[in-house]
Amino acid sequence: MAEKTRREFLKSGANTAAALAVGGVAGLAIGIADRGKLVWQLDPELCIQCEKCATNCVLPESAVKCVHSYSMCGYCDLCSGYLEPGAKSRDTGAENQLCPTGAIQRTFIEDPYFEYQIDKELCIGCGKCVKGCGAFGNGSLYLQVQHDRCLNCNECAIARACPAQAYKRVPAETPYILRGEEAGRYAASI
Amino acid sequence: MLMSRFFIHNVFILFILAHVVFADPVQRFPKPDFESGYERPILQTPDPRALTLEYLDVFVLVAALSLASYFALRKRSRRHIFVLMVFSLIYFGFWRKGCICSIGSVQNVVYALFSHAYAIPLTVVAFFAVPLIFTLFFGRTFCAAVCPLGAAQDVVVLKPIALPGWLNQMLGIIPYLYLALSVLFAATGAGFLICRYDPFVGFFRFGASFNLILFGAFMLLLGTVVARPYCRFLCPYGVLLNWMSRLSRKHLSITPSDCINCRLCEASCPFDAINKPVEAELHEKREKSIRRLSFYLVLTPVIILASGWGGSLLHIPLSRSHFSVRLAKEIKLQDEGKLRLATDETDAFRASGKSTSELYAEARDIQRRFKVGGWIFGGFLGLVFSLKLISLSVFRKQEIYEADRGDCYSCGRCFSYCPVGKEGVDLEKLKEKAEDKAKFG
Amino acid sequence: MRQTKNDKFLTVTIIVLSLAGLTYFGVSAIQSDHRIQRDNPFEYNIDNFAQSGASYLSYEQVHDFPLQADQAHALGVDDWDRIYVSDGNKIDMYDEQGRLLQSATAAGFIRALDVDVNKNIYLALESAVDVLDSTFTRQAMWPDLGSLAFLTSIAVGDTDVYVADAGQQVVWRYDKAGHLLNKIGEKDDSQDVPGFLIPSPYFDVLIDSDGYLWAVNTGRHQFENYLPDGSLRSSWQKSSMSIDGFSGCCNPAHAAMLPDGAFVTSEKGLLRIKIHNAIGELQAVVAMPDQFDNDADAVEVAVNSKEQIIVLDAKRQQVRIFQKKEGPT
Amino acid sequence: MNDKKDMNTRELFYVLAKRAVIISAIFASIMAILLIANFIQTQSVDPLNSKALNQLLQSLQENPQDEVLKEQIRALDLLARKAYFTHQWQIRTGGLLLFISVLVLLISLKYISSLQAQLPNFDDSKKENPWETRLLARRFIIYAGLGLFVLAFVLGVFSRNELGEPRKKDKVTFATSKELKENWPTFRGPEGIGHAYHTNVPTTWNGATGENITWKVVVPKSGLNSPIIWKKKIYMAGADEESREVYCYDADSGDLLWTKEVNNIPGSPNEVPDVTEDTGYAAPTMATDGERVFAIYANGDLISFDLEGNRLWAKNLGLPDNHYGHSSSLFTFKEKLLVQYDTNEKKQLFAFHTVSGEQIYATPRDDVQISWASPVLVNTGARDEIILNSNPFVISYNPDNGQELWRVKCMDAEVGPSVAYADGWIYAVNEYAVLAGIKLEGTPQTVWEYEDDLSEASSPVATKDFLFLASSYGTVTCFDAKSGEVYWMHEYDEGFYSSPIVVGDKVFVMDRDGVVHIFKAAKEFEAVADNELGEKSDTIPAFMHNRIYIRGEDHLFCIGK
Repeated sequence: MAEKTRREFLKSGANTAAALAVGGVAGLAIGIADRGKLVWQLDPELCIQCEKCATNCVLPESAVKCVHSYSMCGYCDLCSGYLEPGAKSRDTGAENQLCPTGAIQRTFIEDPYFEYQIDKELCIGCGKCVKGCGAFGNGSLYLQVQHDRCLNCNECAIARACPAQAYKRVPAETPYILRGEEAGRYAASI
Repeated sequence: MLMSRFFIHNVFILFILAHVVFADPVQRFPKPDFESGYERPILQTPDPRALTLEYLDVFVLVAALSLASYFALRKRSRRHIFVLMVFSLIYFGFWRKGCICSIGSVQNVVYALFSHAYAIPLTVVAFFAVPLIFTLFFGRTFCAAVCPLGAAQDVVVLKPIALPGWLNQMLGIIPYLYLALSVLFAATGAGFLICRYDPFVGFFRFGASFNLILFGAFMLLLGTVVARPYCRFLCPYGVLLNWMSRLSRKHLSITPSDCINCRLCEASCPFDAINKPVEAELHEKREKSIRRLSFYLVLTPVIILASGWGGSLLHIPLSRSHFSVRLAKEIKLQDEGKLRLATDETDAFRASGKSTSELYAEARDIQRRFKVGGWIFGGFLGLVFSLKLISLSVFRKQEIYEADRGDCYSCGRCFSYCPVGKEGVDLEKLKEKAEDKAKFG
Repeated sequence: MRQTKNDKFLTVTIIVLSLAGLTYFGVSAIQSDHRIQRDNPFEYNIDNFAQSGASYLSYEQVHDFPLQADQAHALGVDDWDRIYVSDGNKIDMYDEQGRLLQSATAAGFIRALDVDVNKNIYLALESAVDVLDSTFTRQAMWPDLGSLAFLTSIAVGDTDVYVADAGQQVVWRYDKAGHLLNKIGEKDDSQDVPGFLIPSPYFDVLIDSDGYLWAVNTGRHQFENYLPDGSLRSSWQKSSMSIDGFSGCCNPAHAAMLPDGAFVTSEKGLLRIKIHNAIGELQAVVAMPDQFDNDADAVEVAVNSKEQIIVLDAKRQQVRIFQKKEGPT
Repeated sequence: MNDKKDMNTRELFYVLAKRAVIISAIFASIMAILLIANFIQTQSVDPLNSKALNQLLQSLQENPQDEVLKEQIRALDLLARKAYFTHQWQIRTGGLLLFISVLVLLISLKYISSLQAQLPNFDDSKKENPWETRLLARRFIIYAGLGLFVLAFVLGVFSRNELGEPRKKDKVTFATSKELKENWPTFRGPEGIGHAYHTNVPTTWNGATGENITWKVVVPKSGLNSPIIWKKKIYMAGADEESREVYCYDADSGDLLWTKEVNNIPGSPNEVPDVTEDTGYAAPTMATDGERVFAIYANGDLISFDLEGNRLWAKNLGLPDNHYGHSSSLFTFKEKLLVQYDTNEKKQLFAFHTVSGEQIYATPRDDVQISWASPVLVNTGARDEIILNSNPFVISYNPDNGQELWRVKCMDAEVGPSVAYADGWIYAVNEYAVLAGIKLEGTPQTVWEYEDDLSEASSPVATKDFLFLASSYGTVTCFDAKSGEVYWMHEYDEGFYSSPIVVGDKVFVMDRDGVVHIFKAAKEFEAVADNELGEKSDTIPAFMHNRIYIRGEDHLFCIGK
């Protein structure tokens, strides 16, 4: 009987100690924890348009897509994000289009302005237009993780493959790293 | 029109002032005037899943754990556990795509403790700690019906075979190795190994790399004959759960009252987690047993030191898994002319304008961390091996059929085999058992 | 429920399969450790264009000197070949060898500058013009052009001062006393004025030897020549990714003029400096893209009395001086 | 009755389940195979980057007006895109179908096995003996542990740390100044001041007849750099327009111990630098710190090897804009490699870490003109100084941090000769400038100047009392080192590019024809001997092992026993 009580006592002591250990680790973690949520995002300033966003996402169709900052766009006729570098004419013919999936739509607004819109259904996030726009234009086209598609994996497969280490975890309240006037949307809330 | 532009311009200046950054002039350059009254479209930025839903996940976790514990300890119903398990598989697996799960959360916690740059979300801490706490009270009910990885394997168990005891014991070491390695990687910032090689997450998401799908398919196929291979021989979180479960206040028992040693449950556990009665007699001289045990006890510090040293030896090959170390290596080889090709990584680095000495310093610091971590990693494994040897040298008498507190997943399969009721042997039930066939295996 | 009959066979099979799997994943893991440069199937390749035109290269760099300026932006050369470089709010004057002669501070970020024959320095700030005399003391501060203005260039003639405003896409004409005379370049179909199309903050103005204004309509890749009253005299236009034209959305980013009326042009995107004659034909290439850093911005250019091309390379924090190669090219 | 009906339904369900198993298994396998095939297909053909399409686009570049071609491209592009999106759809649908069929298969199998469930049979013969199990388990765990340990050991011991061990500044080993003086580590000998400490050397030889020539070997690639020697090894560089090499010779036998190609250097330009006959592609002399050797070439390639020829690091300093070709030799100081890198674009004194190649400092020298002289180390007793000769300043730097210590304005034109040093005095010279005697004590300043028979390439050499200057006109002048008074002037037939070296009480100087003139270092001119090499040479002889090593136009000569 005495032995049994002693064992019981030891056991309950060990149990308490384990509970304290778990609680301690959890407490330490809570001490540095964020009440919010973190999501993956690509910093366009670091992006080198290597195409790995298009091929390294766990989804068969990448969660990274091109976005367009309309406030930065020059609405050019000769758009280096839309047209092949050597394009001889500026029409929408496939031979002139830079985008491999034809995801950029070109609409005439008024002379000499054209609007460029990304069809997200078609965009695969390869970043070819981003490079073109960044080289010659204002850099209004850039890549961003689309959070309606992103599964927010604990270890993002693209982040691991990113040669420029441009991916980081950002708070879910400001889930995009935007350019131009659109960036003000978050700036105002900070 | 003019007004709106004026406004925008000012918003910009405000933005720049607020950030005090040297903004690219392009960023704040005014846009063209449109005479046709063209309105600029608004950039669509779909929001991520709401934070409240993340807290809902924690709530579901707690609720599922409570139910699982209730079903296993009170209700003693495999059927209920099974239904809850399927729910968890659908919710945490296919709905939440297996991310974040408690298994992976170990790394988040370690990473947060070792890296100042990472603020771990509270929900992740909950996913790490809550199952451990529940296990401390009720045993591994998390494994039984909450973990989506366990559930995915549990539903494919068809014709489980018993593995030889020694193999079971030996493979049981792997989770310790995996846990130690994952913690080392997370602590040094080299990545999340557990997530990287999670075999089932590819199915949950309907997408992963080819190799990962292959690995997952292999694990599931294997799982039809070797029940829950991941849980038993890989799962690093299972190590922690095992420890907690051994110390748990309450635990599932095969029989609701006293065991009558009827042997009916003997082969009911597909996970070899039922301790069978063992005769008290020794097969060798008592002195020999004691000598062996003391030998292992004395050897323990030696083993720990030796394997600690072995672990520290590994710091160079292991550190190569870290991005910066690899990059530093490539930059160095390039500078030495041994690597002719530039990679995207080296190009990106050279364009970043960071100095090589900075990179080398960072890489060396990571190598140093791996060295210190290697000692701890090796020492831990040495301790695990020693304790395993010691536990295999201690002989304890066992009189009844009993679930192994560490290894039992509280799945409740054994319940239906036990003819004993709460009030002792139930002859009616015994008869029923003999005639009827178990439905949930 | 447990089957034990074929256990042994199964066990062996499982072990063999597991080992095979382990080897496979081990091998693929080791293979992935050796990183090789993969082809990027979506590569945006302009190397061909970057290399074209080497045969026209007939200038060489003869001198350079370093600047201690991390915000170098505007460049100017006076008739005595002294070089003016802005650094944020600061304006520095150097001799040809790069010795710092004098400095002064302006009232704001200097976006462009020009120096007249009396050594007065006209500084275009964000939305106003600041005038310093030859002793670097402020003479006048012209009225602000408002928050919509975004000045990018200034050209000072004998009587007129032209200021390019990329924000409002016009050129302002002032007299030397700072009186605003008129604005030039608003779209006017009746006078065939196409209107400036300035998609990015690069918009340069020049004054030719006859005193007429040349403005670079970057969005149209066009050089336009205006009478003081704002009517279009002439223009020429060249859009092309290849060497003989201007590439991308808006180029040339900067321009300067040689005494014979030829244009020295500096482009962004494909960083190159070329010389086009007065009617737009390519005459020479001064510098090719490989002579600039990869991620540099378009460089500001100026011409001195020896017809050397002065280049402000902000990325390298240098002033670089190019000169026509001697002998047959 | 009821039971019977129950049985029948059961059997019916059993059969149904069995069929469901077969059908779903077949369906699942087909789906799996299709998915794998789809995967392999996209691995081999990328619809978004099709070769055919790229070819068509290429040909459109050549015929931009071809409308038919355009139509073809558009059609093919549409097809490719359709293929791509069909593929995406196939993956999604196939995956879902596979999942459903596996689900059906599982449920049916479970159902069947639940019908077949049996009571356990107790076959005690197969029961494991717990005792034996433990024995085996212990054994295998020990094996596994040892196996892991061996694996870790092998992996750990055999993996090289590419980054090198952490650099500890005080741990870098290099030769002491005493060791350096026992060898011939740089241009113009130890410290670069033209003093040889091995004085017992032959004074007569003839390269043509072989008199007193121990050995003579052909050097593969030419170079105007002079041999440097560490212990028993001689190092030289050679280069032509296409390639660059480093040679290591055995001092006793003249055997070529190793040759190393200098290639694969990041940033190394494809362009061939401008050089003249007087410099060539490998004019600068190498340097060694007793552990490593260093070489630099006309295209800016800088490379380091250990003494056995293992490459340590390399970099390119940028193609020098140098109208004669880069010729300043290298110099080592403690753990630093000093490079005077004067180009028309930029003049700099670099210090690189000898072990890692990392830049330690780069001191701009923008207020001087490009120079072809080499650094000289001066120890004034109080401190070490590195002295560079250039137009218009002779500048002294602290070799530890690259800070300027002092400067004297005395030079002009395109400076070739390096300075001489002895007894607290610096002597700088250049043709079309002056010969300046600079006293270092206090504020360094020019004490005397001399303006005739100046040298354009040959550097002067000084002793405590004398200063010797050889010119390209063939004159050798001896001055009083402290006053600048001319003691004597002797005229030879051929001019000098090579520099005089003081060897004990004698001075050796080689003219452009390869004739080494030996005379006494004395107030009066006293010729000792004139020895022909048998070929032209402009390099500096090296004095060691009681021998003289001279690199001629084509050969390396070893003179002496």
